[in-house]
Amino acid sequence: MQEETIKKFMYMNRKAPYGTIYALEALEVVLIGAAFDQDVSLAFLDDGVFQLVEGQDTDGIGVKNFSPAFRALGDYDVTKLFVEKESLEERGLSPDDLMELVWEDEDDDWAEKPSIRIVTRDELKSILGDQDVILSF
Amino acid sequence: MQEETIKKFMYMNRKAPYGTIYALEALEVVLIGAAFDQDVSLAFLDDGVFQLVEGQDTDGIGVKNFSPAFRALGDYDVTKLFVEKESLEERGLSPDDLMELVWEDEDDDWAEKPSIRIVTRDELKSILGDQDVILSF
Amino acid sequence: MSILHTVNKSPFQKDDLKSCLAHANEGDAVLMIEDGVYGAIAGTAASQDISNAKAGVYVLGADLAARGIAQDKVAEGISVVGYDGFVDLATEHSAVNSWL
Amino acid sequence: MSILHTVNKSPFQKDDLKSCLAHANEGDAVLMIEDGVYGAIAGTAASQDISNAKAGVYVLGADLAARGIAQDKVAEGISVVGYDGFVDLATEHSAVNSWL
Amino acid sequence: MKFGVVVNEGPYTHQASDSAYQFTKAALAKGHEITRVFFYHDGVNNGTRLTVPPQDDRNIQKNWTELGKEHDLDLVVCIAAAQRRGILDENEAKRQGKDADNIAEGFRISGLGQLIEAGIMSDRLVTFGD
Amino acid sequence: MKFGVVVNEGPYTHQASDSAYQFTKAALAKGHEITRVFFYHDGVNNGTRLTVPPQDDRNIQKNWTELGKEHDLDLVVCIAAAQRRGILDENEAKRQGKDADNIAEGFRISGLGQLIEAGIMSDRLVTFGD
Repeated sequence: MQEETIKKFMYMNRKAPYGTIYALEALEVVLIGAAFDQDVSLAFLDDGVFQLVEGQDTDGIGVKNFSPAFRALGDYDVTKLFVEKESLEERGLSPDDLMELVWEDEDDDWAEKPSIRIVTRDELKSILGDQDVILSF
Repeated sequence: MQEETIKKFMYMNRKAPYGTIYALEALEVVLIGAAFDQDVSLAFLDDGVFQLVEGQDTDGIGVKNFSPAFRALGDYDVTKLFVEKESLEERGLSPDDLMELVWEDEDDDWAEKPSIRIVTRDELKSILGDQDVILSF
Repeated sequence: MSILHTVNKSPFQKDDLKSCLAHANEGDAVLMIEDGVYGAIAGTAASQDISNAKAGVYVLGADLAARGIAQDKVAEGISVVGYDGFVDLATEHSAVNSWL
Repeated sequence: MSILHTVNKSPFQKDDLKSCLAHANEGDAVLMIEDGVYGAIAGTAASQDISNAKAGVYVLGADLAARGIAQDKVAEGISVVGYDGFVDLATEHSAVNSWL
Repeated sequence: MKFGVVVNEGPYTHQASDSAYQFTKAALAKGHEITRVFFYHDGVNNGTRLTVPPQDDRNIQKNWTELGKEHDLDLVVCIAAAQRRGILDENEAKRQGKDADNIAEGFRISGLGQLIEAGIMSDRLVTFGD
Repeated sequence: MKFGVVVNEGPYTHQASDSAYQFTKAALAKGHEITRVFFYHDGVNNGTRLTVPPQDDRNIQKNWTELGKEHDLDLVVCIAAAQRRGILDENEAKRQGKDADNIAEGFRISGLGQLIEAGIMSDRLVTFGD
């Protein structure tokens, strides 16, 4: 098999968790996709920012809490989670309301680094414009 | 079987046709429900007003055009279609853009009368407040 | 007669809460469930709309907890209820209108 | 590099078109399909948003016709295309972003 | 009080079926009667016995089947909506010339009239959907 | 040019599958290649052979099956999404201990990797959904 160029994959997360399944099934794609050695980013904007809110407890609704799976992303080398600042603010949220997600940088003596990067709408706009494959859920 | 009180049934139509099936399947309920001799009203508000737009032609999308079925409502004694004025205006529509739907009033020498009644948001609010059963799609 | 309205979609991406509030009469109740509970967060455009509402406004606690929205984030004047409270609200009003 | 964005929801009840326009770069294209085509109607709040857009804006003719929106109702500056035009737009831009 | 419950969305994709289930349980726990649970639109997809949800998640179809058995609930799948979406019982499969059926235990297929009837005979009709 | 197509919603309920079908036909008519049509989320419901749509409406499953046959399309149903929603082929039915299967002709069940692969091997990936 010939060597493949690495493509920039962007997963667009614009929907809240639990009301619909898209957020959960998007995460399933990301985890499977991590095996393909592409350049992977996730964008959380609009209601998608709610997916990362800390302290989700689904016992009362009888639905599986999938938010812990976000913590596994770092181990799969999925380390670029872009969260839109304006989307947070419009929803009464601050970065402190989000889960702490980290990855270990092997090029920097396995230092723990944050996976969540708060970006402005304009910054996200540029990032989106630079992708090869955009998967929307 | 004992005599039943007649209930006021309201069908809420808030979704556009074709993008989703709710409008079509709502109409199927209304047509079946007409056999039950209840006091039936339909409300068209928000994107639901798009269901009544004249001149729908679905050949290009390969989907069944169900809008002619609205014309049958009068024959089923479904004669109260409340359309919200503000919803039309916000969408760049006027009552002239809607299908002409009529029913024949047997108490008035079978005179043809319009089924569509344009109401203000405040009027619709009162009408909604007066219902026994509200079916949403 | 009065109506219990339910709203199950986020007010930040969809207009259902706004439309519901505009069509609720005095004495009605509005219950936010599922993704609708995000409307209960204090200090947003949605909570502003709610503070002007004449209807009583409620939010389902189980759906709040699922989404990690602590009760101290809920805007003033909104009551948190359980599924049993949902049932009670349905019995206390003469009909239920789901803003789907 | 540039992106073709598709929007398939009515701008009158959902914020997808607005968010798409806010995230489209100059040189991008925005194509309204399915219930998204209602955004093409002239003289509305949505068409106002579109007129400020830096991206090229298109609407799928088959979806307009299905919904009874005559082409003379379409706001100025929006181009009507067919499914073949949709395919061409996808080839002319380097990626497709569906605002679902 | 008599409650009718309507479920307009399929399992897992939307929370509608879960919410309807929790509401139904809560109403029963308070001593109310559930006249019928009517599955319409994609809601008919709650009634297939062929789902295999992940082991660490709830089984929505089984939840309904078991609650139905426990409380003798009338779980009705709309026939018109079911035909469009491929939900069949043995009779329907035979009638339509299909080589398999997939209806789950405790569900029955019937007409839209059952929805109107639920509206008439219930004190409250509560709809869950998208 | 090589196109991958993703369908995220079931038949009839949303227009997604219809739009994807029209887009696919138009791309083929222009001489483009369709690397794969991947059915995810409720999109897996397009792949059941048990639907019986009204006679005066289109048959979405048949449309896909026929277009697939004509152009040798790779119609892939995601296995994880399919299990949640009750779409099975004969093998899966056996493996899961189910007494029936419902996959339609021309569709095959496979993993999520096939979606990523479609993204890698296609020049453009176009998604249709809700």
